[in-house]
Amino acid sequence: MAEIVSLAEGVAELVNDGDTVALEGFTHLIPFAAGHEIIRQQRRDLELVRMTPDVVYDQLIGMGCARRLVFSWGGNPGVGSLHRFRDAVERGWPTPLEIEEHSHAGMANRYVAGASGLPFAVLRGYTGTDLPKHTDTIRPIACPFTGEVLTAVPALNPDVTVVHAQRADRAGNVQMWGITGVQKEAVLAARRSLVTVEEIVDSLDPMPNQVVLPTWAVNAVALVPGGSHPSYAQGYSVRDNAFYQTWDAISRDRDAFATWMRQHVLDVRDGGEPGRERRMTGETA
Amino acid sequence: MAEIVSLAEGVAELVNDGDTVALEGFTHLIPFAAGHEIIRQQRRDLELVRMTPDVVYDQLIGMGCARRLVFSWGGNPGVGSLHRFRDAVERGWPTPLEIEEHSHAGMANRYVAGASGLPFAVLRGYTGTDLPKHTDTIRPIACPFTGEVLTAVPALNPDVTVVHAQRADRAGNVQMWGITGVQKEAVLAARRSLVTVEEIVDSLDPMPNQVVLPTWAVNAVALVPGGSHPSYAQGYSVRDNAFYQTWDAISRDRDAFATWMRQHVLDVRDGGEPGRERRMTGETA
Amino acid sequence: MSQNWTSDEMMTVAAARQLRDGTACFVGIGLPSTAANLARATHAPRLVLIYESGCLGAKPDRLPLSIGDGILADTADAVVSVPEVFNYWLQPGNVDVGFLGGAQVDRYGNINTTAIGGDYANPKVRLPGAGGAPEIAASCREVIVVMRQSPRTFVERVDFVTSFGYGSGPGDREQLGLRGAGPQVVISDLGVLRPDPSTRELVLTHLHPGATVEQARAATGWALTVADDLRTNEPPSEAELTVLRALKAASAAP
Amino acid sequence: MSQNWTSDEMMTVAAARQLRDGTACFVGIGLPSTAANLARATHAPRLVLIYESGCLGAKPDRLPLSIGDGILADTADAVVSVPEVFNYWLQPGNVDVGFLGGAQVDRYGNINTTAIGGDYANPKVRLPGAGGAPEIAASCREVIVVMRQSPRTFVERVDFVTSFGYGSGPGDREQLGLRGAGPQVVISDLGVLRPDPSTRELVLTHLHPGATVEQARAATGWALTVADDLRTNEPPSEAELTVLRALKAASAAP
Repeated sequence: MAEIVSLAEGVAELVNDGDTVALEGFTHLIPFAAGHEIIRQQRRDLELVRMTPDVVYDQLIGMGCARRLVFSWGGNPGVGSLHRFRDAVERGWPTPLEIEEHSHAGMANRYVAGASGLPFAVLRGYTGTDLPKHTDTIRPIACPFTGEVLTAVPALNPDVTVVHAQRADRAGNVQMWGITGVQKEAVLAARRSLVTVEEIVDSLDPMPNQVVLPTWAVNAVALVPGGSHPSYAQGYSVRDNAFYQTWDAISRDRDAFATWMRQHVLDVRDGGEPGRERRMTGETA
Repeated sequence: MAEIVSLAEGVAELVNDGDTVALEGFTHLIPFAAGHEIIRQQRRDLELVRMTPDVVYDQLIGMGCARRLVFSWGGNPGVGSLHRFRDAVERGWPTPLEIEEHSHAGMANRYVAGASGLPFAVLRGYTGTDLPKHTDTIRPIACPFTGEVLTAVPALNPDVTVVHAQRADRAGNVQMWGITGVQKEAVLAARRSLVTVEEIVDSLDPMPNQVVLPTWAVNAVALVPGGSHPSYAQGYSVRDNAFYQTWDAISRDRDAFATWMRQHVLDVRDGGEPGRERRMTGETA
Repeated sequence: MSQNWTSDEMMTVAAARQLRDGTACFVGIGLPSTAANLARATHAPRLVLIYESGCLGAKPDRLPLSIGDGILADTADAVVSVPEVFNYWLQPGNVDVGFLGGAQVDRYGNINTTAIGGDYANPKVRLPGAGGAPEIAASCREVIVVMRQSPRTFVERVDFVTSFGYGSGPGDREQLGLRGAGPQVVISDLGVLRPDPSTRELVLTHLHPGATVEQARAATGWALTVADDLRTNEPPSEAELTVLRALKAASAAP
Repeated sequence: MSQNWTSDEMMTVAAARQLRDGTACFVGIGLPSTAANLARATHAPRLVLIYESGCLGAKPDRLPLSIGDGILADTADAVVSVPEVFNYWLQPGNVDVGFLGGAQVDRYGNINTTAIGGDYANPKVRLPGAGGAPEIAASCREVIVVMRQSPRTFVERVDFVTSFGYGSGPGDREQLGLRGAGPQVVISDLGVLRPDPSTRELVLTHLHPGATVEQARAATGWALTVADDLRTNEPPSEAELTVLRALKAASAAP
C-alpha cells in the first residue's frame, strides 16, 4: 500500500545515488518538481531513463546528477535543442554523459517488457538504421514458427520510477487521464515508485481514458500541486509553452543556467509545498 | 470507414466457408446474435477461435459449422461442461472437431501479436505442463540478452473477428466499456471485422474504461439490440444466468438441442431485427 | 454433537482463513471466489481480489456468478484488458496468492483440468481445459488448491498436467525456472494437506472437525502420509457462517 | 509579379496537397502537423491524424504546440498509450502516410536526425535523435519527407541513418523485409523530389512557382537529376493561404 509522504521524504527514501531512475510523462504530466527535489538532494551518478529527456533532464544533466542517459528523443519539443544535454555529450560538461540511444517504439517496448516480467521485447524496429551499430541493446531475434528475423530489446526495470498524476485518494490509489503515455508501464517495471499528484481526494470519480494505479502497486504518493510545470496536468493547468521557449536562452549559457537553477530550484527551501512551482512560473514569465 | 449494415448482410459479406473466425467477448458482450446468423447462413468448415468457447460455440459446433477449435477454456461458466463441444471431441458428433488448446495467457498474447503485426509473442507460460506435448504452437525461445528460455506462441490473425459493443456513432466509430477483455486485440488482429451494437447514436459520450475502435479500423457495424444475450451488455442488460443453467439440460441431449436450435435460431426469419434476441429470452425463461 | 455446518462450508471457511489481509489474490469463480469474498467480509477487509476478466481490486457485495459479472467491473479499483491482467499483473509476480480448483490433484500438487481417461485425442471425459490456471500456478507467489477429496480426485499421478505443482518432487520447479513457490496448501472437505519441505509430497496436516485420518486415507489415491503433529481445524464460527450464508443468499436472490 | 506567400507557406501547402481524404496520417509536430491540419481544414476533412502521444483521430481547431498538447487528447476519437500507438497502430501497417522531417536527407531518401560531423561518440552537432521516426519510415504504407533544401541538408550520404529510405538503392528495402513503400515524395522550399522507380534516386519532378532548376541544383549535395517532364506546382490558393494563416494565428494567440 502506498504511503502518503512529502516530496522531500519521498525522494530521500526512494532515490539513491547510482540508481537507474525514470521520470516519465509524454509531454503531459512530466514530474518536474520531483526532478528539482532530486537536484536539491544532490543525487549523483544516476542512470537517467526517459523516452523524451525534455527540459527536466536537461536540468538534471546540467546540475551533474547523471552519469548515463537512456533515451529516444533528446530535444526541447517545439523549440529545438536541449543545450545542457548537448554540452554534456559534445563537451563533457559538467561531467561526461554516457548515452544509450533507442527509438520511441523500442523504449516503449522495453518498458512493456519490464512491466511484464520478461527479459526482452520483440518489435519491427531499427531495421536498416545505424542505431544497432552504436547501441548494444538492439539485437536480432528469429521467430520460432516462421523463421522471420525481428528485433529484440531488453527490458527496462528502473530502480525507481517517478510520475506525476492528477489525483490520488487517501488510500494511495492513483488516477491520471488525458495523454498517459508510458507511465503505467514505467511504474510497473520499476522496483520502487513515487507519484506526485495535483490533489488528494476522498474518492476517485471515474474519468474517460483514465489510468488507475492501485495503491498496492505504488510505494509513495506526494501532494505537489503544479508539480508538472512547465509541462501540464490536464484539467488543472495548461502547458507553459513560453517557458519552453525561454529555456532555450537560459540553457544556452552555463552561467545563466547556473544562476537560474540557484534561484528557482536550489534556493527554494520549501520544496514540495503547494504553490512553489506556480511561483516559479510567474518569475520566468 | 465502417459500413452500417444489417446483421444478415454483415455475415453474408464478411464470413465465408472455411474462414478462421473469432467471436470474442470475455463473459460480457459475447456476440450471440452474430453466431446465430452464422448458423442460419449455414457456414461450414470454420476454424473457430475464442478464449472461452462458451454457449455460443457450443451452438456453432453442435450445428456442424466448425471443423476446428482454437481455445483456452471450454466450459459453461458457473455451470459445468459444454455438452455439444464434448460430444464433438469425445464422439465426433455431428462432425469430428480438431482442437488446438492453449492457456488464457497464451491466447491473449497470440491476439496481441496478431494486433501488433508480429509473427509471435513471448510469455512465461505453459512451463512444466503437458500442453506443449499436444499443441505444436507452443515453442521455446531464448532471450538474446540473458539466454533465459521462455515460451513463444504464434500470432492469431483471424480472417474475421466479430464482437458486440454497447454503441456506435453514425460514422461507425465503436465504443464499449465495462469488461472489454481481448476484443480490441481480436479486432485489430483480424483481416476483417464486424461489430454488432446495442445502439447507434449521434455522438459517443466518453465513458470510464471505454475502448473506442475508430471507424477506419472496422469493416461493418450492425444494429442488434440484445445481441449479446444470454451474455450481457453493461448499462443495457444483465447476464441471463438462468439461461446458462437451462442450457445444461438442453445441450445434454442431441434431439433437445436440435429442437431448441430450430425454434430459437433457424426458424427466426427476421434475424438482426431489434427485439429478436429479447423474444428468445422470454421463451426460455 | 451435531454440526450446524456442511463440509463444503467448512472447506470454504478453511480456505478463507488462509488469506491474509492486505495481500492480492487471483480468484477463479466458484469456491475460490466465495472464499475470497468471505475473507474480505471477515478478517481481511483489505484483501485485493483480482479476476482474470481484468477486474483489479473488485469489491462485490454479493457473490459474482461469473468471472465477468458486471458487479466486478462496477466495484473494481481498475478494469484492464485481459492481456494486461495476465502480462502486467500476474506474470511479473505482482499477485501474492493464486486460488485453483480442478478435477484431479496428485501427490506432488500437479493439477488436471483438461481430460480424464483414454488419451488426449480420445479422452474418456473432456474437461474445460487450462484457462488461466497454468500461469497462475507458475507466477503467483503461492498457490492454494481447493478440491473435494476422493480417490478419483486425489490421485497418484494426474492424467494430464494442466497446472504444474512440484512435478515429480524436489527441485523440479527450480529447474524449470518457475518463480512462484507453488501449491503451499491444499484444502479439501476433509482437511488440509501441505507439501513436505524436503520431499514435496502432500502430507495431511489438519483435519476438519469430525473427519478422521481413516476417511482421509480412504479418500486419497496414494499412500497418504499424516503429519506427526496432525491438528484439528477450528469449526466455522458463528460470524463466519452468518457472513458466508448471507453472501450466498444475496447472490441466489436474482 | 510579386508573390503574396513565403516559400515556407508554399512548402506547407504542397505537403498538405499530398494528403488524400479518408487516409490515416502519422503526424509529427511542426511543419507536418501544420500541413496535416491544413489538409483537414481544406480538401481532406476526413483525414485521420495520429500523434505518437497516443491521440488517434485528433481534430484540433488550432495548431497544437507540442505532440502532447491537451487539445489533441480532447478532440481525439481515442487516446491510447504510447506502447499501443506504436504496437497496434503503426507497426502492423494500419497507417497510410508517415510525415517526417530531419536535419539531412540523402540521394536515396535516408534521413538523419541523430548527429552531424565527427563520429557518433564525439559529434560536431548532437541532434535530438530518433523518436518515432525509424519505425514510421519502416511501417507506414508511404512516407512524405518535408525539409528545407540546401547543400547541408540534401546530401550525398547522411552522416547517420536514423530512418531508412532506400539505403543504397534498389532492392534494399525488400531485402530488409520492410513493409512500407518508403519515401514516395520529398517536399522542400524549392520543389518536389520523387524516387526514380528503377534507381530509387530522388529526382526533381516539380518546382514551386518562382524557383529554378539552377537554384535546386545549387541547393543539392549530389548531382541532381531533373525529370524529363518537370512541372511547376500551382501556387497556394487564396483559400489555402487564408486557412493556413488562420490556423497559425489561432495557435499563436495564447
